[in-house]
Amino acid sequence: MIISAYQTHIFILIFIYIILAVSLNLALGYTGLLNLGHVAFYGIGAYTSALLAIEGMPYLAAMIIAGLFASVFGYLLVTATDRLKGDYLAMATLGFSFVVYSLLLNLREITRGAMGIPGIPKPSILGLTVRTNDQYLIFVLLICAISVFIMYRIVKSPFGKLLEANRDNAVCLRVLGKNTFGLKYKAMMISAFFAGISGSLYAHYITFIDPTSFYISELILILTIVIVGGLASIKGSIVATAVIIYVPEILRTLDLPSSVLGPVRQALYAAILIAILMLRPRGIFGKVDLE
Amino acid sequence: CTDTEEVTEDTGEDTITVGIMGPYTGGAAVYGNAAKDGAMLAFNEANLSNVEVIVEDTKSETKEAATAMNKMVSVDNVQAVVGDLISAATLAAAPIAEQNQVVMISPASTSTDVSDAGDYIFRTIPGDDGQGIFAAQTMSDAGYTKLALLYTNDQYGNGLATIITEEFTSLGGEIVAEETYEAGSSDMRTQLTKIKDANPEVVYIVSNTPDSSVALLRQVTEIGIEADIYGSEGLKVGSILELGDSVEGITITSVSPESEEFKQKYMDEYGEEPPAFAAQAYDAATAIIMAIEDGATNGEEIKDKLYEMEFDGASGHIKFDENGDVEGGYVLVEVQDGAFVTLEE
Amino acid sequence: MSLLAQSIINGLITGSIYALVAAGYSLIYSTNNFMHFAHGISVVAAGYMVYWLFTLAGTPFYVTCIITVILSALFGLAMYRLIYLPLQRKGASNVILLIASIGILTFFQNVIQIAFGSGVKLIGYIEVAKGITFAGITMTLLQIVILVISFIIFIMLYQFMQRTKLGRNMRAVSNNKELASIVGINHIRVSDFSFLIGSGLAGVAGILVALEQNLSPLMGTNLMIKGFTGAVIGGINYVPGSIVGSFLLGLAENLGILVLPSGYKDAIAFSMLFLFLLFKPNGILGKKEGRFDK
Amino acid sequence: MLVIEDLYSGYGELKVLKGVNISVGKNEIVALIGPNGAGKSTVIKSIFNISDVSSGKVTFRDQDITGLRTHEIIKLGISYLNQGKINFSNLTVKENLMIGADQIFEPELVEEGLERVYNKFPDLRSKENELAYTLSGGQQQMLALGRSLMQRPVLLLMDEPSLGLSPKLQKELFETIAGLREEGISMLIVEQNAKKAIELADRTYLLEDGKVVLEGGKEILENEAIKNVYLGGRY
Amino acid sequence: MILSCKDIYKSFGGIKAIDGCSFTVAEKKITGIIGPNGSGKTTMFNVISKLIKPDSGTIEFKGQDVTGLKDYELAKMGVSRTFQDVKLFQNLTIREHLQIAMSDTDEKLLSNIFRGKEGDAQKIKEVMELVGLDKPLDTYGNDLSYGQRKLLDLAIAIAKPHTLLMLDEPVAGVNPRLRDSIKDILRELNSRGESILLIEHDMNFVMDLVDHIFVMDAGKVIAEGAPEEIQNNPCVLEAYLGGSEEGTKCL
Ligand SMILES: Nc1ncnc2c1ncn2[C@@H]1O[C@H](COP(=O)(O)OP(=O)(O)OP(=O)(O)O)[C@@H](O)[C@H]1O
Ligand SMILES: Nc1ncnc2c1ncn2[C@@H]1O[C@H](COP(=O)(O)OP(=O)(O)OP(=O)(O)O)[C@@H](O)[C@H]1O
Ligand SMILES: [Mg+2]
Ligand SMILES: [Mg+2]
Repeated sequence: MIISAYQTHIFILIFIYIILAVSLNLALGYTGLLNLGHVAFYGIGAYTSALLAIEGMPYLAAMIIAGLFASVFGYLLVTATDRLKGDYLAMATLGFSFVVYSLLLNLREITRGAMGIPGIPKPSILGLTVRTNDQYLIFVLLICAISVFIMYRIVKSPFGKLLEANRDNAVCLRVLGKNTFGLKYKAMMISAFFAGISGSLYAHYITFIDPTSFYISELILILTIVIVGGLASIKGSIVATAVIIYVPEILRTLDLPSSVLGPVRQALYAAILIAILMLRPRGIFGKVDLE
Repeated sequence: CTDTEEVTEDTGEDTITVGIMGPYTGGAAVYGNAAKDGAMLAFNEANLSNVEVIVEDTKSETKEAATAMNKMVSVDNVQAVVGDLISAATLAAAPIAEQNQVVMISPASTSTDVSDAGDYIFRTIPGDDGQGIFAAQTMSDAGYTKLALLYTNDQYGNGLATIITEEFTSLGGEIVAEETYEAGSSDMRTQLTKIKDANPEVVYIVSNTPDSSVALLRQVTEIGIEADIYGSEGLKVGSILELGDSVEGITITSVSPESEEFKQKYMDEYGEEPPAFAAQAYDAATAIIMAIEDGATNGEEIKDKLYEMEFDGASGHIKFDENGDVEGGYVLVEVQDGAFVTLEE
Repeated sequence: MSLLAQSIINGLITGSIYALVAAGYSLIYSTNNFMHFAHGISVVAAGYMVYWLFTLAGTPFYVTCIITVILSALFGLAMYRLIYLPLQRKGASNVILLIASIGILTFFQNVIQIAFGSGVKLIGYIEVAKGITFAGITMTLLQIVILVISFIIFIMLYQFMQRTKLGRNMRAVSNNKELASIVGINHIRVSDFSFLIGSGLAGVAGILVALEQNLSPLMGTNLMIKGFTGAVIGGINYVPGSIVGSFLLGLAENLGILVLPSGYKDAIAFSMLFLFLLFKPNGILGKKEGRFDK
Repeated sequence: MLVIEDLYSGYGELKVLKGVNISVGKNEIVALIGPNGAGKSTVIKSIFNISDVSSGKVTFRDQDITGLRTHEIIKLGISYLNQGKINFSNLTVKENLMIGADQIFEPELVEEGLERVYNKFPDLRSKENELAYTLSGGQQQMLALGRSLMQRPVLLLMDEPSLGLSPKLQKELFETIAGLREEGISMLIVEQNAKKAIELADRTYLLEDGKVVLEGGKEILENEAIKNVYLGGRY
Repeated sequence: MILSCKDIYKSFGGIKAIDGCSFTVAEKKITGIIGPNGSGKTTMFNVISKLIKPDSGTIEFKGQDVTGLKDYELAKMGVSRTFQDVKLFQNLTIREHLQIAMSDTDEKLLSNIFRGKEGDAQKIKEVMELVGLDKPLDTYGNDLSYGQRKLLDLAIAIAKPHTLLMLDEPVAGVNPRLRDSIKDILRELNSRGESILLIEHDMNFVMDLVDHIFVMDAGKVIAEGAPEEIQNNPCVLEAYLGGSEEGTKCL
């Protein structure tokens, strides 16, 4: 083993979050949908996959269904919020996150509510069970690579340009004969699909989920990643994921009296975040601005 | 990240690393810090030359708990861990500990799921069922028949509420109202209004975030609920005493109290009464220390020793059953003259 | 019956707390157009200021209040001048400022925890006692004071935004910063004022919240989210609307759980937000914005 | 009144103005014409420090204003009618106008100014309390012009004031401009309608590719270069 | 008739922006709309292109009732338009603008994933030359001067496949020399069989170019006819050109 299990763990998280961040960037940076409901897709994916796998469904099928189920919600969300943009859309989608959180918490018969779901099985594919962290790392790396590649192709394709055009000026795009609603829901469904996939990867990696894993702090984390990385930059999201997941880990090595350990780390982390923004005010690789 | 607080120097030979993990930021930070202080007290006292202690913050989050456990297991090579507190965090970290044969002793996770979390997973606090049954019986014995429940909508609250409901109704009582609130929120007026409206004889409150506890008890007074107030051990935090007269007479069901000896030691060290879970953490640490003193050098050996040992700890008699759970005694604690007073049975 | 009446009162009390937070927040938003999430920490910092000055240092209460409001205002100004303005000068867009503000919030939350500990703090200026009961409705004197104060702030903000030059210029800056300077408005000065006044209001909110509830380092986030939701429901681009929206939110939450299990309290709040945005995106009182000028 | 000396300016990497010298005398109307993208707007933006000025000097009434902040320059008595987003779309028409009068502290003068604008553009009066974004393109232009007039400037810089106005209003606008000069206001006007501009102005600068290529009075109307290349057939 | 609008009404709150307008655009002809500021011309454009829903009235395009269609559906049928307040994609380059305008397959996600940037370089160059926009193709929409924006807007409207071209003040802010060449372009397009509907305040431009003119005032069509007729119509002179002194009563 070249890297320690801890490093492996961090890398696994990084790869899971790369999928999550890139997929959010697809909606937010490329399509201009200031979607704060992404964390809900992530949660929906995690729960769907966990519950199905516990019922005995093969892992890959559970994962795909988790993605699809999340993207159904993506479709619904776009349908409901079609008329909103900018901060208003942000608020509505934030509301959606909270509502999904509430449902996860209160639909106890299905989700076990606050008790969470323990003992989620590790993935097993074609009879091979992904058991150790090293194996899991390879597995998420694979899924991550495929997912990012697909999303990369999408944004680089003419279709991706349409998404960017929609971000910049939807009215103009419509009079050019493009169905912007269609674009938005396609983008959101793809985005939600991959969020669902990463939720599934998370659930089966940690093997325990509860609603708090899919709430504000997660939302802030992925939003920060996308924005620090730069809107409409996949490279940015990848780099920022690594930076933002890793920085707190470096801060662990600080030699601090245990009484202030947690808060000092967090405060430092926040300070570093602000410093990065001061240095790169459009994010690390960002070029575009949202209105 | 080595915590150097008065811990013995690393002698270099066969050092055994022990971890402490818990929430030092986030909503449950108060309890996290108390547990850490309690555990450190034990390690400092034992002053073992071959034990090194490290501390990791899990921010009241499950993902952080998994990360902290991974880090301690593979970087620091810990053999045993005191923590986590929140059941969800414990459950997220447990599979990692189990897989790496690292002992984990939670001083505070009461979820029934923890029993099944694995061979290496122990706790020095009895599960929810214990406290729930005790609370229901106590209230029933005291002659109450109409109970209102107010609990935080999380693992702890739900777990406890379910058991109390079952037990209290089976004892012939009636649940006249059941209300929840979001952990950390500070506005429960309408829940309390509904409870007041249901006219219970007694209200049982489950709370594990101090800010909510304080807000809640204040509003109980303001709204003018006449029923007697009982509550879970989470209410046993110093801050609620500042509410003065209005918390007088509140009864808290608590795991058997810390020994006077521990209380004194804790007061000497930290200048305040031990908050909830400090004694349990002290005992968790003590159990690990005893195993090591007994010659255990790795997780597996510590685990084996734990299943065999039996001692009178700060929080009561400790003997782990086959699930790694302890039998706990419970007592009633009442607020009298601005202090927590343990009632004699 | 009294259950309903009491719940309405509870809703108003809750709403008035949200309103206190929302008022300053929406004032800042309506000038600067970005979500200043760190407003929550201004409120919390003000609360701790009261705790420090009054409870720990024994400063007379009224002096404490005055100092707190002034320092809050300056705290807000400092955030603008030291963080937001430099970012804006470098061309950071509003989403970047949003993230920066979350950073500020996190930073100060932890600074407060380091300074004061993670435990709950009480001010203890007013003794906790059963409220005044009138016609089956119970509420404390302080709650009445808070209600009245939010009402006064509502009137004052309305007058301020609609009738004063500064209020109008704030709206102008929010609408188009570049154009504002082209017509001779010093948009930095205007933003200064919006942060001063808005954060001063956060100071007022902090004092009252500290008295009515209690202090913990993390309380800012929750307050902020609810205050913000109230602001959106009322019309975020219309400052007095945010106060009305906050009351409505408080009412909806408290009345909603009369019917639904109380676990759905937050869900009710956010569903309401969701519905409002769908059917009345500019809020109850908010004016329709120039959507076509994109 | 206004002297621009050897101005180099642009946007980031892009250099637009390459050594521009322009002056506006007291009580003078100066026109600035040139093809699209020549840098006309950039000249005005440079005065206000909205573009990136790399070198050169701008003086106003013998005061060096290079590098002053935009609103400070405006307060010296200059009014600027820009191109593009010209109004506060979410403020009412009246509020937009009143913003022009921000620095005028005598209520009578403000009232009088308002009346004057409303008389000139009756459309604005009828839409006094409408939000500005509801105005038609031409009405927007009127509103921006009106706001400039409300400012009671000593120097008026206008970037294509006639844009989108109906022929009737265009004609009136040029009359107004002539009238303003009588009130002692100096003006720098960017115009596409080169013929009208030259006729109206005391002096005209022709800007091409960031340089002044021609300068002169009304006689340049006869200049063959302008006639053929710039004015186009009919003008 | 390629386009015909019947009895269109549209009011915003109390303002009757369009107050019973009917008119037709003949196939393969250039039709102009003129009228004073605020007379409802742009609103009419918005109604036709479906950005605004009329309160009542019907619209037919190519003999088909299109009243119920969505904006993009109508655009797909072959209506192309520009905006008075130019609308561009600020973060996209000129090339990308034109690629989007020209492509009709880019909305298909799956068939697109493995395709790179497309777009006929030759055609893009042509359009750029046609409108006289002299800027590198990788300039962002944000970095154009006002006139250049107008030209780009015109370019994408022309590049988009269409049969009816609707132009809202296409030469406002455009340099006179280019106005003449744009006039030629429009004639050229027209001779290739395109129908054009345009709003313009520049009388020289309009009168020279169009076959038929509608004059709007206060939301109504107050006159229509050939350019020569209109130029001598006292109503038009009064309402629009400000020429007639006698104040003839119109309609
Ligand atoms: N969204 C809107 N809300 C309210 N009123 C509007 C709106 N859009 C246009 N109007 C009004 O409708 C009338 C017609 O406007 P329109 O933009 O169609 O005029 P126009 O003929 O294009 O004028 P111009 O030549 O100045 O561009 C105007 O009085 C305008 O103020
Ligand atoms: N914000 C900007 N960023 C980058 N380049 C710009 C910007 N604004 C203008 N330019 C470029 O600078 C040059 C000059 O622009 P300017 O706006 O001064 O032209 P103009 O003479 O006013 O033209 P028009 O008659 O079209 O308004 C143009 O080539 C344009 O592409
Ligand atoms: Mg220009
Ligand atoms: Mg128009």
